[in-house]
Amino acid sequence: MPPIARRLAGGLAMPLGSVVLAFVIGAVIVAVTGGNPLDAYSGLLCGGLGIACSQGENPALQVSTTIVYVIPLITTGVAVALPFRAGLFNIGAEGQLLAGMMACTAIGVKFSDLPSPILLPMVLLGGMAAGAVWAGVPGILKATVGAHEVVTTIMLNYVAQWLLRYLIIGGPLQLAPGTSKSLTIGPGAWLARVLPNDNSLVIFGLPAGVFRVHTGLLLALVAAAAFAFLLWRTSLGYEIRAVGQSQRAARYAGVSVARTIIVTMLIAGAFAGLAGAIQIAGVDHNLTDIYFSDTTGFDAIAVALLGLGSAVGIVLAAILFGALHAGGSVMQADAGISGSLVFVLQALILFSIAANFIGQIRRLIPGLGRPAALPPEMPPAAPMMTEAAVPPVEP
Amino acid sequence: MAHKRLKFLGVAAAVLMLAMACGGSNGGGGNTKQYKIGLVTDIGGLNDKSFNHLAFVGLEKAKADFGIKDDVIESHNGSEYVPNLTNFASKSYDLVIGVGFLMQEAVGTVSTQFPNIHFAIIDGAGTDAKGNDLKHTNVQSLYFKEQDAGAMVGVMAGWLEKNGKSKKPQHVIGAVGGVSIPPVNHYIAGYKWAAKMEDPGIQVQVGYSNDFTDPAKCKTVAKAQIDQKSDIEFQVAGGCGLGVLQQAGQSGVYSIGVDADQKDADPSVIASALKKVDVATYTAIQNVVKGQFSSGALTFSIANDGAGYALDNLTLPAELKAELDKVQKQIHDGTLTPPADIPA
Amino acid sequence: MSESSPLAVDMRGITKQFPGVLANNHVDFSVRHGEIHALVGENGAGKSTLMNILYGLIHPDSGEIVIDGKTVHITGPRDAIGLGIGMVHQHFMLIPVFSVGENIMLGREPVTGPDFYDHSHARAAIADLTKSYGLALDPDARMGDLPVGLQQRAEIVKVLYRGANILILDEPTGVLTPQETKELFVVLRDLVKSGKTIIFISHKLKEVLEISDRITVMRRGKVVGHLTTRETNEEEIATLMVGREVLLRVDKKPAQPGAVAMKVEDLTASSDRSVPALKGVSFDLRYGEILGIAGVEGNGQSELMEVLAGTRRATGGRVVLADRDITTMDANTERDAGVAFIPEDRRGTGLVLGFSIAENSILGRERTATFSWHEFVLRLVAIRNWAMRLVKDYDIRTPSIDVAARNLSGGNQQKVIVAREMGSNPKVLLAAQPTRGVDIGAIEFIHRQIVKERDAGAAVLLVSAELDEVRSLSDRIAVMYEGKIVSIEPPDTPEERLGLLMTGGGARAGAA
Amino acid sequence: MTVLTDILHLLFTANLWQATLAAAVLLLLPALGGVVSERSGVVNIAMEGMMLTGAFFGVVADLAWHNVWAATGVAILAGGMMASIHAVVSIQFRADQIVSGIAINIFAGGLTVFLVNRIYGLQDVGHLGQSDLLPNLNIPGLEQIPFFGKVLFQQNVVVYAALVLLFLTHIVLFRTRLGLRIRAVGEHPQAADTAGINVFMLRYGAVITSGLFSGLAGAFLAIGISNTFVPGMTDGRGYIALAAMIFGKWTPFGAFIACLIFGLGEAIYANNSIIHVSPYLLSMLPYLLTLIVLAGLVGRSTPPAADGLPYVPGSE
Repeated sequence: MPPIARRLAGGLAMPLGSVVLAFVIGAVIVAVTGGNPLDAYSGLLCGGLGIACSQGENPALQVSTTIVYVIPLITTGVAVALPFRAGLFNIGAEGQLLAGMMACTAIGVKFSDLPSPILLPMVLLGGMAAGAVWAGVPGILKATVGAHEVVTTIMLNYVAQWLLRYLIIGGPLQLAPGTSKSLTIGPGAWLARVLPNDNSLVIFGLPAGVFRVHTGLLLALVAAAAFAFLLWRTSLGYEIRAVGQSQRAARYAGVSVARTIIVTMLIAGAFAGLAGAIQIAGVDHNLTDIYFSDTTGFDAIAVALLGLGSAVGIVLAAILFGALHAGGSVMQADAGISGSLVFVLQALILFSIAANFIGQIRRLIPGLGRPAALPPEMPPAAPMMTEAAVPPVEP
Repeated sequence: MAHKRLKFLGVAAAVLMLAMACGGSNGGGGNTKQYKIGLVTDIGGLNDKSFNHLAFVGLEKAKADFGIKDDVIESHNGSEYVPNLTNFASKSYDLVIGVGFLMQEAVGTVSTQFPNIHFAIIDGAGTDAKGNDLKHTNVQSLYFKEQDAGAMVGVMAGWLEKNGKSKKPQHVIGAVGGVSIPPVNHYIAGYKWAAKMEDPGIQVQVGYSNDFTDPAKCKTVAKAQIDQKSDIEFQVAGGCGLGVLQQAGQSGVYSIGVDADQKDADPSVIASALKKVDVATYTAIQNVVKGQFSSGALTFSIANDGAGYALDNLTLPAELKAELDKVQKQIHDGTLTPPADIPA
Repeated sequence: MSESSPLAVDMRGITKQFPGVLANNHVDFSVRHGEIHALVGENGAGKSTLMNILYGLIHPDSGEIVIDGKTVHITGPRDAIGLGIGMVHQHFMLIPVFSVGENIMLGREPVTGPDFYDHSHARAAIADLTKSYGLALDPDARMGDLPVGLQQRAEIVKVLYRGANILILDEPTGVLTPQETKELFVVLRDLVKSGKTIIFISHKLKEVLEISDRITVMRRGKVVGHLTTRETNEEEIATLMVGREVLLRVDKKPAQPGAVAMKVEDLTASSDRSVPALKGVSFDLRYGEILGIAGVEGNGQSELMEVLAGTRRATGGRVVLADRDITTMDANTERDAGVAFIPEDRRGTGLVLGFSIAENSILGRERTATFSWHEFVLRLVAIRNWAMRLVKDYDIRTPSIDVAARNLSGGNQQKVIVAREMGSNPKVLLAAQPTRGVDIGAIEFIHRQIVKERDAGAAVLLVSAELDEVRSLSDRIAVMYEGKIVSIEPPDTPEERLGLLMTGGGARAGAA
Repeated sequence: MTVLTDILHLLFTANLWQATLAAAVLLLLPALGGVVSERSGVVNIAMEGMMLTGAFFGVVADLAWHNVWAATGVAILAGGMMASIHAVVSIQFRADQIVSGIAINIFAGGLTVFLVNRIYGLQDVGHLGQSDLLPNLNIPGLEQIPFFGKVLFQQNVVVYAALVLLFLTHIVLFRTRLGLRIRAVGEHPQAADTAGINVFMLRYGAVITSGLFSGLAGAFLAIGISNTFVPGMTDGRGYIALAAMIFGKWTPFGAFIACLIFGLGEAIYANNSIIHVSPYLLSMLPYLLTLIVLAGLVGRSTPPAADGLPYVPGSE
């Protein structure tokens, strides 16, 4: 046990320290601009985790809200982290997520009469397929003509955003002229909620309907587990990692780099598409204009980075970012400090992790002990996306 | 409204001092019950130079007048609407205001869950997923007849074109909308309708920027219209539309602002179509404070001075002024009814 | 040239600690004016670190550097250049997409106008230098298009252009043909005559004995011997380097060649730059023999190995493996057919450096039934057992099989590859540069393993740039020149003849 | 088919190309910055954030001083400041440059809104008068040339500046000693270091230059094209610029051509009041076009060899 504990502590020290450091700098920014950091952070804590609520917030509600935000972050986080392992930078999780939403809605509307056991898998798989297509195009272009995936995925994000607008404003999914939303998907396509969606029932002092946590949470956790299993326990995952670390070595060993790149992007897109489908099937049940402003797929990049590309890390990072997201609103309501502070904090966390400020600080203060020695040729940030930072294959 | 509040020596000083000025605590109320009002903006945020901003202006005025406790949450993306509204509702606020058409379904959902909490929504109603008004007894819909305001500025534009009093009169005017959604199209409908009424041969170009925040986008759309001979440009695109006003100024043609009085935005602004969201917000709060909350639609129009126009950087010919007064009276009386949908 | 001090370079008590390694441990090193001083030692002995310190690329933790009698502080290469020190690195510091002229001028570019790079001035300066030292170069050629010999020449000109009086050459002969090496030595002697001082880093003892005046031997970060070349011999240096008596010859029984394992017929292929690299190669490789391929690097050996291993597409010809045409097979299928491949670039292509030893031990075999169920789910226990067996059998020095390959020494890295490729009992073993950059201890071990593999009946095809290695291991030697096999020779062919063949000399005679 | 004829008709109007150039320049400046930064070996996807910061501080300064040139200077410096964060984090601390870039973008987006809230309270950011804006400038004489006069010589002063910077960047990168060294550092930092070139200093300089360029683009956006700051007003242009830079194979003129494609898309879209097709489908055009070009015509793009790799002295 002790070695595991030590490894866990060692693995958590950097991200945790980075989070703490970011909050300290954030506090300075708040204080310098005349706010009260304590008020700000107690608002964040309450809104994010339901702890220390001073203004009558319902802790259970806050936790529920956070979880609803966390669910798509986990799944899209995986969609960014997996290509990272193959050395690909998927900025397109957003577009893939939207593609998943569009497909899920289209199927759910078209076949709205089908019973749940048939329709629910259909919309989820349809969402995954659409996400896979949206990510597969950059994958194929990368593998065949070498088009840079950063460019192609950015382009496809825009295409997805405009397609979404087209579909629900004037396009085939539009509910009625003058609206900017789609029809509702059939009830058979709805993911069940954890608590009954029944407003006459009072739970934790509030009507049960306000607790929007849905069973998509399980799907998201399964997705994270599937990601870990794929990466560490399968030959495909092994090849993905090999390609990510050294395309040449992988090629010399007989791994088809092109095929691996395409398959990786397809799977990643399926994860992002699943996130979109879960969001529609679990929360909204229709496609609306609120997704014009969606940023889940971009937040997912930060989640994947903070989570150091591991499944457990991604779940923890998604919880942190979901909590920050939910907390920002409460902070503004309670402390009058703009919720935008949350983005500043997110950025500071990323800086801190990327630059390994914690490692530098530890090196400066001898009492804290030397950080794990890195060979001189390795930059400190390099292990982020490699095995070094992640527990090796379990025996 | 003057915007020359900042006369500080440097940027840093400005940051510090104003920030400190804002850092003060909320003013306390008297011994009577202090009402709690929560405002949730849509994704435009408070500095949207449009209805979110105006809603806040109304909120501030109400605070000054009634000593209410006011709290604001800016939504950063659409998936926050429900949680942000729920936040205030679950804390038993006396009135929860949702700003914007985009929040209709969210208000519908949350108002169903909290039947004892009062809600108000700007530009919409609490709806179900199909867009049907749920007609909850705890929801007040604050509607605007944007077409009334649009019609007034449309009269101006049409009259100026017909009489050759615009800058480059060729019987062509333009309107730049943000996204093609009802509140935007209402304005344009009234504008086009009234312009045609004044100048039947007029051509009205209607374009969309697909954006509410990026002035550059609206600017290119406006420029394209001006290049197609339009010489009066009506912006209906919030912060993005500021680019329309500016392009008009640079091209030496007239422009018309929207929502608030935008005469400061550019000298080319000859008028603004007003949608008095501040008045609506204030009214909704006042109703709650005075125990007069009523559900259903409250429509702000020329008839109740909730919509109208402001004259800006142009001295109007007397004939035009007379024409405006005449049309305003007719709309007020109901003898003229501007359409809600853009006429062909 | 001031001759006030007898010493050009005097480094005293240099110590440099890297995380986990004491790279230089109180090293004293001195070089006299106008001598060729060899610095020898195994890989990782600290030679490069010491020279990088002298050149200002690394800062020592302690110690003192005296140049021409003056104590100096070298904070970067600029200081070193200012002191007349120039370095030709083992891995050339050349930019392939730049022209030869730009590469030479870099850092001291002639300019005209405000800051414009002055091409004509650059050409003139290079013409001057090449004239005075007899080192011809085309300043407008693209560096990446030149053969390595000329690239090295450009490196030397680059150093001379900076006015260097003290030249450090790090493993300069590693990539050269015997003829090119001879030419280099002529150049070096000329440079010494014109007053330059040369520090020559090498682990090739014959060359050291041939060219140097004095020798400093390093082992594990320490200086273990100062020798005068005339008074020493190969065995003494080798013993100092390794710390024990070493066997420089490979002990092996005569080969027992069997049936033809692999038949190569008129094989052609192109290089990465789409230039024909193989121009009709034919040979038979038999079970139970080692066929060595001698040749100057860049004459098609790499491409030949890659085509045979399935990582490069042939443009013509045939490869037959025991009646199976494998010409168009990919690497994966070839592996399944029993062909193992030790690629020449250990760090780039042989290993995934970030992977653990266990993970590297199945590279390319992750979908075999031994290591995965249904080609998909990895059998982790089987993988670990396999890796532990390899570590034991092949004497890989590591605390655990979970250590990343990156953190192993070069020799142990190579052993991981050798173990992986031999561990599966291949029918045909393709070994490209199997001991490059590996210390003597590991070389010995790897050589013994290759012979063992042969004795077990495998067919071994060996490519090496080290003529010694080819001669001592091979049962037959095929000489490659310009994409063709020009001759197949017995193992006891004199070095001179092989050298001639390798440079096209004997081929004309043979073809005629 | 009428849609196509509408578009074809537009293509022959000077107005369209005038708008195209103006829209392209807004992308060109950050793209040029990206070229300089990446040529020195530092991946830069933070142009979006640098631009936004420039836009914000440009407006704040202009409102305070009513001096557009000083405000432009502030905007440029603000972009440079953001860039220097990227430089410190990715050069000094050797952080993953993509992570750092993303963090800059999130940081700039959050900080500007936060500061708008703090400085202007919940009031609107004020508007600037015409005299406080970067002026449009018609070049006397040249503006009279049919067609080209309108396209090239009736533009904002920043457009001319950007075109000058385009040529300047090309000349500096490919004709001067400084450019040779920048490229050397981006291709092979060890080689440059051993030649006595200060790798860190050049990389710092290049990254900060990218911030200065992006800051100028921010100024153009906020106090040239518009006259106020709107949160999020850069609207993803930094990312498009990044795409343009890669599309243009890390060369100034290649990036310019890519920017023109995006600019043309925007200019065609701007005519949606006379082109009768869903504006949303029309909006997709430049992005789809880019994908098609990447798939078919341009193909593999190779970045500078050491792009994205932190330099560790003494390593190989």
